[in-house]
Amino acid sequence: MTLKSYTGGLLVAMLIFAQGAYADKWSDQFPHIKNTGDIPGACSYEATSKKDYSGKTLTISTHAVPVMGEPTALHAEQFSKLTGATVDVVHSPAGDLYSKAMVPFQAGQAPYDIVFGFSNFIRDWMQYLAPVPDKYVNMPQMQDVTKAHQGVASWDGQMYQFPVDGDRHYLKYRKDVIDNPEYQKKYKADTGRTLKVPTTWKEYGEIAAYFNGWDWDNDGELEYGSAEVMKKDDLMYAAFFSRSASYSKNPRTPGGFYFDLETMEPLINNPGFVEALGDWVEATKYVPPGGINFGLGDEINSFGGGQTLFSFSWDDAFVAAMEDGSPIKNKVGAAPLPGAERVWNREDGSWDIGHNQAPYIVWGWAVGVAGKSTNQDMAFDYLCFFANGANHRADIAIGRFGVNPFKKSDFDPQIYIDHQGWDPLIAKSYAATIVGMEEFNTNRVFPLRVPGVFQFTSAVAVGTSKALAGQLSPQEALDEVAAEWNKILDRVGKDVVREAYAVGVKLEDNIN
Amino acid sequence: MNLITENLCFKPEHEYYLNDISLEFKAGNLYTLLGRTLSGKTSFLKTIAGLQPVDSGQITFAGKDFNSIPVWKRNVAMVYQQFINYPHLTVFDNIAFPLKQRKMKFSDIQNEVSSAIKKVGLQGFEKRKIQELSGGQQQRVALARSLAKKAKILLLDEPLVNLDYKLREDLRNEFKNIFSGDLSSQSILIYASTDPLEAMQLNGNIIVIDEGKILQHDSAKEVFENPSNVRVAEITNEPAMNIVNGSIESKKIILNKDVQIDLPDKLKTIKPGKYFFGLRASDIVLDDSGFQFVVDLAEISGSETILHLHQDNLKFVSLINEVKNFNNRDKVMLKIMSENLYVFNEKGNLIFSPFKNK
Amino acid sequence: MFVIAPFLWALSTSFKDFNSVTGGAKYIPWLQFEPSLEGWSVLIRSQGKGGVNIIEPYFNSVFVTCSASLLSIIFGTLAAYALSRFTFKAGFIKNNDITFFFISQRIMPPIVLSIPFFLMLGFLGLLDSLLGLILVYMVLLMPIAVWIMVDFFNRVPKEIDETALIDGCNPFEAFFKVVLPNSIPGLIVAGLFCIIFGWIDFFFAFILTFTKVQLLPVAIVALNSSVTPWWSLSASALVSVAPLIIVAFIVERYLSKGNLSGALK
Amino acid sequence: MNFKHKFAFLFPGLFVLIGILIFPIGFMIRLSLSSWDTFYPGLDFIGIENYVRLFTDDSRFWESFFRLSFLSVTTVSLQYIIGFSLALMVWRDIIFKRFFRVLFLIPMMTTPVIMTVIWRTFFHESLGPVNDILSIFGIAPPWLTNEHLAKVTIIIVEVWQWTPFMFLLLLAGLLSLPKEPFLAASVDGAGPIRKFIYVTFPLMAPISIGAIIIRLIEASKIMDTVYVLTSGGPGTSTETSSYYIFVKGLREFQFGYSAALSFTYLIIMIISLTIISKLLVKLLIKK
Repeated sequence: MTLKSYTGGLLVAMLIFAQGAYADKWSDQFPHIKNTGDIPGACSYEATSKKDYSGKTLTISTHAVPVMGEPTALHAEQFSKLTGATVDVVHSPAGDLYSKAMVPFQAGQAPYDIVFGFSNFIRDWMQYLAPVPDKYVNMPQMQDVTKAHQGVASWDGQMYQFPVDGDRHYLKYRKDVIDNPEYQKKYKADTGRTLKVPTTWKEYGEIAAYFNGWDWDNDGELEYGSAEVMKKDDLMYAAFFSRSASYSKNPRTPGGFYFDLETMEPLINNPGFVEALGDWVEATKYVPPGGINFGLGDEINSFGGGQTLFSFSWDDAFVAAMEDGSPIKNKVGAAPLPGAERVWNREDGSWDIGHNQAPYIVWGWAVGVAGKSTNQDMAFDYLCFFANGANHRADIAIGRFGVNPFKKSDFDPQIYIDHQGWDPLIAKSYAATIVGMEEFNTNRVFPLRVPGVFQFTSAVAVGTSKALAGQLSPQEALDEVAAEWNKILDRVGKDVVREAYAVGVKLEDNIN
Repeated sequence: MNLITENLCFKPEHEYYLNDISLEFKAGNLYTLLGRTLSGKTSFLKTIAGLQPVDSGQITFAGKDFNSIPVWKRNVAMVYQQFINYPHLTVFDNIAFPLKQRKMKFSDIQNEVSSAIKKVGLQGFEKRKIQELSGGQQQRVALARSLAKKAKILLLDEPLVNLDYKLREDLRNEFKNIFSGDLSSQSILIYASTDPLEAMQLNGNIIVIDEGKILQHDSAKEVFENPSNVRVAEITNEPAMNIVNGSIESKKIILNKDVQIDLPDKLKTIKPGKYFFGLRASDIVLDDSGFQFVVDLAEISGSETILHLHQDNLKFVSLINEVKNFNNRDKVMLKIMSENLYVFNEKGNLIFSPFKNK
Repeated sequence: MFVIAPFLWALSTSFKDFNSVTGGAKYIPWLQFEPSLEGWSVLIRSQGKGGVNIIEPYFNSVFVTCSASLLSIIFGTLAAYALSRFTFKAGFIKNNDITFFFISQRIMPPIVLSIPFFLMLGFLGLLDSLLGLILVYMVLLMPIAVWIMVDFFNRVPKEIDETALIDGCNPFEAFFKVVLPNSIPGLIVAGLFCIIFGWIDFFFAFILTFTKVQLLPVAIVALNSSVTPWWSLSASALVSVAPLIIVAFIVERYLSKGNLSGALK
Repeated sequence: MNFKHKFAFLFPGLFVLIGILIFPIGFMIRLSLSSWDTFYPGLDFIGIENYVRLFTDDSRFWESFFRLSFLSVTTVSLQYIIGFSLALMVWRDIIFKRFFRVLFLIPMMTTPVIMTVIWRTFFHESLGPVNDILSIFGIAPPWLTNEHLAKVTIIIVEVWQWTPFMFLLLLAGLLSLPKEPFLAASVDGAGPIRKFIYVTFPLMAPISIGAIIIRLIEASKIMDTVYVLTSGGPGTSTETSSYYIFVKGLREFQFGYSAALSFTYLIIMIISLTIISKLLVKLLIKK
């Protein structure tokens, strides 16, 4: 964060939270929380400072800086100052986090007390993780976490990952274009349709294609339709599931989105998914040059840098766009993922006509404490401190931290208006979008969390990228994925996968 | 202090390097090991030095079993045809190296080295690095090092072959002095060479070796005059002796259908039949009364001309003691000095030498 | 131009920030974009402020690379000398096969060895230690040392060693007093290759260390976040290549003096 | 020479190497006969099941292997040609000779993982300089997103990184050539091209073979470049063997299977490299 935004933030904070910020001894010592000062709680600065871990060493494996890596290191430094513990942090690229922890796990070692990863690692990792003790599960800080994110961090009711971040996919769009009356008129005239925030993927495609390849914001550079994660790595399949959810998640047919829970038949090649992949192949025509090789970083740079009209994955691109200094600050909007005008009904084997929308509560950052760690108390205290009220509030304001809202209290639009200078309308739509999908929507899709999850998702990535590259048709590509999934099922064991998948299906079918 | 080898054999792959070599070297003598390239000379020297193993056979030196003594304890010296010195050391250090290795006192080393340097005429070069010397000088250093050691056995493997002509002549003359003067009656000197002339000049014992086998071991004079077989005759002459497969029939020597010469009186005792005839290149002379040959190639070397000739299937090399220009395909008349003919039987062994029967 | 273009690009990028990167390709600071020292400052800031500490990894890298290279050179040179000068035969295995065995260690993709190495070092208690990395790097580097030195020794006349033996040295003395002093160019070349290949390894350094020991490439890759900060990555890439440019000059010096001639043929 | 001392020279290195490697290699073979994966880490025994799968049901591995062969042969040939030309160029006296020699060496000394990230930004289709400059000519090749161009890009990066290696070996070779054959050729009136064909090239043949073999060994491990530039995409069009083994092993954690892949790969590589080197010897030296 630059000095300028500190002062800016400080001024705002002085005005609004005058009493809170004033004379708080912790914010003097830790400028990171200047906006709010210490917020009381079981893991607040005040509470943490009473613990003494001097002489002990805490080791943490986390992501590369800055995303999640920087807050990890920052809070480690603070934690160390407060408790006297030595904290060693090691950073790795996202793709390597899994193996960095898994190799020692499988070899029976616990070199790290705390391992950062993604929420869909839970099934593979949990046998090596220590469950979150009740003490933390029951504290108010945890009760503030949305139900969806408590679910994501838990396995069949037992919490294994400590919630520090919230993730979901939603639609980001350029408000200055969609709401621009001139463009609305022009679009109507050219296409006969209304320019509005898309509610189906078809509309998304039509609008993106229309605004592709010309300079619609008059900055001298060409702009494009959509920025999406299409690079064949560990993230692209998530984008695909976002696009498929509305076509295949039918509230009338519970019992599985990825597989039919009863037969464990892969559903990945049913017409719903094929339709979505067809849309996606179409999308390669309205992404920026090289867009088919975009990773998440590229997506963020592209949308956050004002290059595209739409984007629909994690929060980061939105936060980047709304940060101070961004050329498109307050020119973007958030909305639920587009839906579909029909959804596949696998029981009837036919399409159910009618608008269907299904949010994808995608996996995100998750963190656990190694079961073999000898410092479990300290580790949980650190995580609790990481996510305490003051830190969390400060972290979500910094785009590069990659820490996103996951607490009910985060969905007060006033926070963003006051602390981050967001346009009130944008802040409200943002908060409403998120709270809507996490607290109220009942047709949600959760990430696949089964043993060998990487094999399944990697098969999806291979198949879909073949389709995007034009090597195979969508149907062929997904048939290939389904065949591969069946092989993995045979290898890993159908019953094992079913047992694990049932846990996720319970979340999706809203059974508690 | 004699060096005796008995039945040395070494056959690493398919060919013999050493084939049943039994020899005796007497202290105070010079032996010239004469053979073509790859005939086993170097192998033999390395075996004596202990650098090369043998499959079977025994080496005894001064009554002691030499086989079991490793090379670094044998006290031999060797000079290679390549100019082998220690490139990282100065001339002085090079020569002093073996002496230091023996833990000799430094003052003694200095004396020995300077006397060796004097012998090879390298005074003033002590501080030089090896790369700063010419080839001849480098070989002098190598020689000086082997002299300074005062080894009981001194092995020289074609030490002059890589030098140019003039230098070779000079150094060879010096060698003679060095060896005859200094090398005491205690040492054995074995000198390997491909050059018969050099062997004759050194005038020691000549051991003719070919394909790892000893063909003849005699004094220089004896080897020259009475080569024991065809191969020796070829090896010990430069250019090689002409060997022709012919026959003696009714008082004539028939070399081919045209070249037939009267049987000299000396040879009358030999029965008619098939033989190999040996004729030195210098015994084929230009003479109008001779036979007509076609010149294939004429080389002029110093004051001599070497002619490669043919007549039908007969090929000769002739050495003419004057410089004359010939063109290829010229026709020349040649006379064969039949009284100097050697006669070998069908197995190639000498049955008549012009010298023996003179 | 082709050689240097990426470096110039990296140099230019290292002075950019988010906005100047996302605004399309720009090259010249001040003229086309406002230079920022953000990229470079990451390298010296503390971890808590989003920096990466590269000082300690730098020294670790230098230490591990140099030690592993040195050990590889020592063992590799001895073995290479044996393979070049003596004949070995055990059944159908001969010198060339042994040489190939050494060199073939480089055929193995690192991934093959990562898990077994991990278990082995774990058993020996050498995970996350400099010594463990040195052991592993020896496997990577010894083949290079053997390859270069066998080649080198094959070109040094064996008569030099023979002369040393005749002059009263046993094979060890001959090697140390005569062969080694004359092999310095070869040793330097082999050493440089070892240093280069050790320096640029990422994979083993990544898998086999946790928190105590970090090597430079691992520390730098910690900047390769899901949102890649092009600027700091560029800066650190430049920093990591800097010491090897000195190495490049040493190589060149030997090339020009012709000392390398015998060393690599 | 043959002394018992020879063992004292060879064995330290040999045994250190074997000592460090015997466990990993033995373990790898054992691992390849097990079904060790994420969920069941352990050395059970499933016989040759993994190998059966590999030979009957894994076209992706074989495709990646042939792709690897194509990529490594192409890059190594290019490296050889370019490296040789550069070496010839700075062999003679040109201005700034020493500067160029140093310059040409530097790419080899960069860590591939890091440098490839720079390359990715370099080829970035909307933010990188390559297409920015090419846009002057009105073209914007999809460097990383077209099946074929992505291979080209990988080849470019590999050539950039490793040509210096070839260059160094060949330059050193050139500098050590004897002068006599060149003088002789000049006396015979041979021009530069004939001199190259009849003198330089044959003299360089043994060095060339060594350099090519070593580079083939190294090139066959090509992984970092693929991982960072394209992750094997688009589709599977840039997947190479080691990248595929990496994915199976450290991504999907099918250790048993990836060990079987590795072992098979190792055997194939050793056999094919032996054949290639024999062929090269025949091709370059016998002629």
